[in-house]
Amino acid sequence: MDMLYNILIDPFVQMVDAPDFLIQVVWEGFVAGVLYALIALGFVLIYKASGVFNFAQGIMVVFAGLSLVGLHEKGVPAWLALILAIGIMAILAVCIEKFVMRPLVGQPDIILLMATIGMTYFLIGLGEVIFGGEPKQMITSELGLPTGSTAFEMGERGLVILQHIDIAAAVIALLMVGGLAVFFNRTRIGRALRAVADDHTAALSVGISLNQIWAIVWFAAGIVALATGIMWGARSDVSFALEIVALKALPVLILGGFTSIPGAIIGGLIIGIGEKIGEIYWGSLVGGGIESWLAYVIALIFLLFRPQGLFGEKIIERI
Amino acid sequence: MFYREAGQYKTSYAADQQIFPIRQDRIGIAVILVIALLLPLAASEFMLSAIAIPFLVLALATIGLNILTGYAGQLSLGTGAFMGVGAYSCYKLVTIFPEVNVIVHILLSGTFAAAAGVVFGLPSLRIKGLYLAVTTLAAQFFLEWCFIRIPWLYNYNSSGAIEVPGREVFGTLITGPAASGTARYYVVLAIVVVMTLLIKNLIRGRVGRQWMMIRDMDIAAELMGVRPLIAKLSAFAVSSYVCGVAGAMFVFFYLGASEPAVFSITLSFQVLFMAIIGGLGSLVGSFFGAAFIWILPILLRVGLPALGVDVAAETVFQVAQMVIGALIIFFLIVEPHGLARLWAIGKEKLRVWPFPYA
Amino acid sequence: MAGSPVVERLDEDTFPKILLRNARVFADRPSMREKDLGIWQTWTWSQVLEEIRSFSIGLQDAGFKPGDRIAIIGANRPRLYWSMVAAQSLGGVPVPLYSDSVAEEMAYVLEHAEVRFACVEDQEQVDKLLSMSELLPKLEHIVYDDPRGLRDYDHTRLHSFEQLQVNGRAALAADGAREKAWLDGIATTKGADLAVMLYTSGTTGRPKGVMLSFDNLVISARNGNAFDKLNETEETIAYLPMAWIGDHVFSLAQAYLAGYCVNCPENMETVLSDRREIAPTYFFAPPRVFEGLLTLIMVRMEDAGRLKKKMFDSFMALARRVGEPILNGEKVSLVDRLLYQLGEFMVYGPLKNQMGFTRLRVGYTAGEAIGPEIFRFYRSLGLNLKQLYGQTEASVYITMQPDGEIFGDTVGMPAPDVEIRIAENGEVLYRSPGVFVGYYKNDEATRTTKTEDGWVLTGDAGFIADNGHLKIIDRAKDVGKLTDGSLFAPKYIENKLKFYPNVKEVVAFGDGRDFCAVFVNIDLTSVGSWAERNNVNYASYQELAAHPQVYEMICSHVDEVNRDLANEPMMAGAQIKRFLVLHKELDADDGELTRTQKVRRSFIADRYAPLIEALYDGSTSKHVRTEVTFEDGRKGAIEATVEIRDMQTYPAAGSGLREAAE
Amino acid sequence: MNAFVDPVGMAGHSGLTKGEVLLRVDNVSLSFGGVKAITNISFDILKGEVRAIIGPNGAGKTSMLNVINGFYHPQEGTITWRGQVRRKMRPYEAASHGIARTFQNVALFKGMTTLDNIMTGRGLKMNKNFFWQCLHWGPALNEEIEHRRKVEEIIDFLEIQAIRKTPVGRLPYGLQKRVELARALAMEPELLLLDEPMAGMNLEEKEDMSRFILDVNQQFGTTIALIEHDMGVVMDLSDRVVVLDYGRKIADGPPEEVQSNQDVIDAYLGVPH
Repeated sequence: MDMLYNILIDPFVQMVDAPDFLIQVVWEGFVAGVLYALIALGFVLIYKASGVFNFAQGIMVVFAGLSLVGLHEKGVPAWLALILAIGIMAILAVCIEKFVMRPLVGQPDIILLMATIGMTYFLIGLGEVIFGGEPKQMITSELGLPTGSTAFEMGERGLVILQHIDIAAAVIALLMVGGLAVFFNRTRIGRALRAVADDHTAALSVGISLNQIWAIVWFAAGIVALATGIMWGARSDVSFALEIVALKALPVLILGGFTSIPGAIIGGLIIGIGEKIGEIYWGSLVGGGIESWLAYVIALIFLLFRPQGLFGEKIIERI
Repeated sequence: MFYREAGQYKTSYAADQQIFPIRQDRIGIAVILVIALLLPLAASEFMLSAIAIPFLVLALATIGLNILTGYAGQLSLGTGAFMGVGAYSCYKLVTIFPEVNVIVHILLSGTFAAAAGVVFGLPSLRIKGLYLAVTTLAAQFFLEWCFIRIPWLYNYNSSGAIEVPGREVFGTLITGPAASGTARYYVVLAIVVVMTLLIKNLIRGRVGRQWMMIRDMDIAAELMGVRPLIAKLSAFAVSSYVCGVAGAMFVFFYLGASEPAVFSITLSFQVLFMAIIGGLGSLVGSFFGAAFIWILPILLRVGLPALGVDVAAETVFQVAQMVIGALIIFFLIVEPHGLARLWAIGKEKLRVWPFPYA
Repeated sequence: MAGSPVVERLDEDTFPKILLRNARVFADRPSMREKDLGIWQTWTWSQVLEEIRSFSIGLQDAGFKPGDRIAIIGANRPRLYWSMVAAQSLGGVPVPLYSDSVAEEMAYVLEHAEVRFACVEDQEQVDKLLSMSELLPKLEHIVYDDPRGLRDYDHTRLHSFEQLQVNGRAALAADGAREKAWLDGIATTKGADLAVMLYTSGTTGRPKGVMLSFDNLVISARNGNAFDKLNETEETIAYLPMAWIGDHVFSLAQAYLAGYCVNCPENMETVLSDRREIAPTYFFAPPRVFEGLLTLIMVRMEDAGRLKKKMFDSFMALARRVGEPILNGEKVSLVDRLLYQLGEFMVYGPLKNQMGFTRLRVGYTAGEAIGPEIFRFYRSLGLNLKQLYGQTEASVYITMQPDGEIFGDTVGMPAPDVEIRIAENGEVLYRSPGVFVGYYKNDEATRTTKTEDGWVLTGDAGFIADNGHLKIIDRAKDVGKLTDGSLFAPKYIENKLKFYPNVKEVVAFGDGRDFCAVFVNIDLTSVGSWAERNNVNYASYQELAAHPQVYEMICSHVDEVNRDLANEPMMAGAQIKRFLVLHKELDADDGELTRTQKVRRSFIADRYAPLIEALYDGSTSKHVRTEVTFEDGRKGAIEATVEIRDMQTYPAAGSGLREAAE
Repeated sequence: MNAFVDPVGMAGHSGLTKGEVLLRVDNVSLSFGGVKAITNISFDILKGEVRAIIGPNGAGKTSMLNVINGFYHPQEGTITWRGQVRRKMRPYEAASHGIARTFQNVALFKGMTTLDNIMTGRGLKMNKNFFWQCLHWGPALNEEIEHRRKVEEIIDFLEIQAIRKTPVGRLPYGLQKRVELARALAMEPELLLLDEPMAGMNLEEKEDMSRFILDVNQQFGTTIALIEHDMGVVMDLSDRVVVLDYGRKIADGPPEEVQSNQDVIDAYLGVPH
């Protein structure tokens, strides 16, 4: 009975007892969710345009952050380092398109997936060779990002502390999504991208080559990765451990669907908040650390009931 | 060129359906087996312990993954965790029943992995492709978490690691730190060869055909009387069993001691690479893939300094990782069906020699 | 014939008796294999005896009597071979027919041979026979091998082979005396009895039934075996028509005498791969098979990588240089021998493997002249390929090439027990124990072919060359003269041209005319592959045949032939002055070729009279319209404008010198 | 008694005799998210007959086959199989009850050879357990060989010996269709559903296929229901024809009768409703 009580009743009692703590947890989850969503956004961009399931998005985040920090360590001013990091992501995008995507065009999904895992290996090695393997401190203040925190009092019941960098992250994420929405809907290239997502031959009629489109998409994903890297790095460190965390984008995508930008955001938030609450209120029952798998299990359970995802339509199988 | 198939006619179905219907192939495989048997005579302890044994074990793990992904078409990213289940089960079995032959434990430990595989394979009935990969990731992270958070699994060892005790078979020490490389090598070789043979048999029979039916066209398979539940779960079970046995061997015959991090997603990816580079749906490819992914970095690590490239050990490791990454992409571009396909093409070329095609 | 010393050595003089011997001596050795249901089903000699015995008894109970004739129609199936010996053991005579002949052709032979029984392969043949039943009042029973589709047929006159065997086994089991009676019946068969009747397809007139006795076949087969030291360990593959004497002797007579194993391919599409699986040690094929194989090899090698092609070419050059000498046991330098060994590993061995000749001990080609280049090619690989010259009327063997005395342009020395003579008009005559009994119901033909004292006119013109070997130049009746008196041997000229892989068929004209001119048929496989490599587009045979570049190619071949002919004093007069490439492939369905793919010269001359006229009236092209039969039996017509080319001729070798001197 | 009457042992195993009702479809309706694919259709298939289902594109023919072998479950109506009403039968259950089919777009197992593809049809008849199979020895080997032999008989029957060991992906379309038929035959079905068996074939291939279909029907007594566009083929092959149009049945009867039916003619000529 104790067991059941601990699982079914006690966590909720705790939530009600300490609403400030609950809000703090939800906020933490929200911020983590924003970062998941940003990574997922990178996935979605590429998946939409080329059908490639980009496992390397995580390492791209790490690589982008490392480039920025690494360049600054070498004495480059922060603003220049930022521009150079963007440049590096552009070069990376072109290289990926030229040496990986183009030769593999038309291959089955699993092969493309494998190629991005190969890219992951390559970039990990490259990053370590250039910047070394140790975690690095993000140059938050040098980039003009806010530090410090604000505490909100919750009447008598306690207080909630919001880190400014987290708020900045949420704002930047919002701007990024808005920017992408404008990019997709208002620009010629953006429309071409959507055309590609629907039909590869249709894109040709827009007058943009597929190769260009892919390079642009990978570049866009690179910029998203850079932003993610900065934010995440500011919260913890810039390290290769991020690469594993980035896999969380997968359950996010399962929830949100592989091609939906709003889906990525909503999925990210559900996962982020869900796993934080789960960890804090239930994790201790089994020794903690359930954050490492809870997201996947949430996705798994979700899949069993809605195999087509949150926004997908029911598939009628045909023969 | 070497093939002289003329005159090799079959007068019975048994002869026609044997694993190596061509005489020259039978000779080739016999030669390879003899070399494998004689290897300890020529090889150093390092070669046996650091190359041959892990190569064979990982080849078996790759075969395990290949059953699931290559033959039954279900993508899995949780191989490492299933190997871990095997390793931890074996460790527990050995400590609980110390008097039982350790090889029995190793073979038994696979059944625990198989059970885990079936549980995490259940979603495969409703989920396909990349979605399924996510559920196997759930297995990976959940099981990895279990290895850390359930102290019973490592006998409440303060280091959180498992230490392999020394065990004898026929009076020879085959596990633990004091066991000789030769002894461990022969045990591993025997298990891997026998299991490969058994799996080959399974694959060329009804069960294997059912897996391939599901892989190639699941709807048609069902309309031909294949029960998806049974076909898919049996693939998960057999695959996980094999991976579990490989995992147990990985710890008992190679590492000697292990911590949860060994069975992380990195190992899953490594085995997946072996399967892909080797060629999905090919047993011989599993060996090629394991050799490629396991032995190449060692060669690079040994080879680069030997070539006079003076670099730090750490850098060599990183360069090796880059090279592997690049080679994976290169291989996917050149031959997405892996080394096994290259092998098949090469063999076909030799069979039709001197003609360019049949 | 009775004087031949071989006859006295005979113990078993009929195939049923030899069967009994083999079942005793070679009991557990394989007698026959058939690729059926995916594997080589094998029957040992003792099993074959059982199969034949039970069928034979079943046949007897179905009303088969001594002296009855049984038609055998179908592809090379073990049961059809067995049915022949089963009939012989009852004193009957098998009459194998070409299974691809149309119903009317078949009806003539069946009626002429007065067959009461027919043993056929499948529904197709049954239907054919039933469709003619009104024409064949004497045909009473039809036995079929494959029951497929025949289930609902009226089975009063129709029996399955299997059913007759079941009946036979039941009869044997019910009555112990049956087996003895059957064996007694076999004991009464004797060498002089009629063994088989083979209808020659004949380039002109109705087919003639060649009657061969057991003695004819048994002695010839025994001599053939002795000549090439064939024994029970040989493997052969039976794929040529059963109605053809060659197959009858190789797959039945010699196999029984030596006790070796005959392998039946799965079906006609798989002959190549089936031969490869079996790898026969003793193999027989008409030249076109060897030509086809060589073309296939060369076409495939054209697609090989440059390095491989170069290696192939250089090893083939080596083989041409030293291959034959090594095969003939002549002296060759050690370096060359070593290189040849390397070539054996790299090229010759694999090639033989591909063709299924790895185990070949003796191979024969006959029926027509084989191109010297083709012949040399196979021999240079180390294959003991030989030529023989034979006829149905001789139970095959007239001349054969002994080991070590192989010449490309002659057909060998007289076979054992065979005498040869050249008549004044150049026609070749022979006398041997294999000489046929006579043509069935055609004494006149028998008289004009076989003299009182046993000499047979071959109908071929030839001479004994300096080395003592026979050289055949043409059909005796086809050899003619140009108006200037020079000798015109059409076949001789045609063969020279046909030896080019690009040329499939040639028809030469010239008898009684001013000069020699030819029709050419290109080889679609070879020229088609050339066209593919050279980006020459074509939609049909017709279009390819008329292509200017193809004409150039044929032109150069004709030119080479002319130079060649100029070097032969007897033939130099008949060089090719004009030629054309025919707009359609000569086809047996249109009656232009015989069923054995031989050119029907007079028919073609008739059919294409306008073209022949154009050849001789100096015009450079001619529009023609030709009726054709399509594969599905529909008729149609094709039209084309055929181009005619003039060729240069060369002075004969001797006279050329003289002219130069003047 | 002819020992070869039933070489593959395929004669019906239902105990029904020729002419009895093997399958009956009663008032079946099927819709996908509001779109009606089949509306209130009834017909029957008699043991031993060749039954054709024809109709213009989108008439619901393939959906009808999918209903019969349990791939779709109709919202209304019943299906009676050998006198018993079937409820929500899964496709693999239909297969084990003796219903086999071929597909409009060839659905062979691309990674396997012709032989293995046909062997898959024997799966339901094989029952040796896992452990024997691992050993591939004793009972498992005998079973494998016994079924290989059956498969070889089918290969022989359909004259595809030359491609026995060719991976099916390399075969031309016409042969792939034949292999698919072979695979369905290997199941020794009581009812064989053929979804456009001659689509995309040339004249010669169509003739061959027609011959094989008739041979199967006659030799093995297999009941056949086929969808086909080529009216000539349908008239030659079938005993009775059902005509569908826009998911409704508009005619049912012998070919010659159906051919002259005004509704059918209108449907084929595209007369608006």
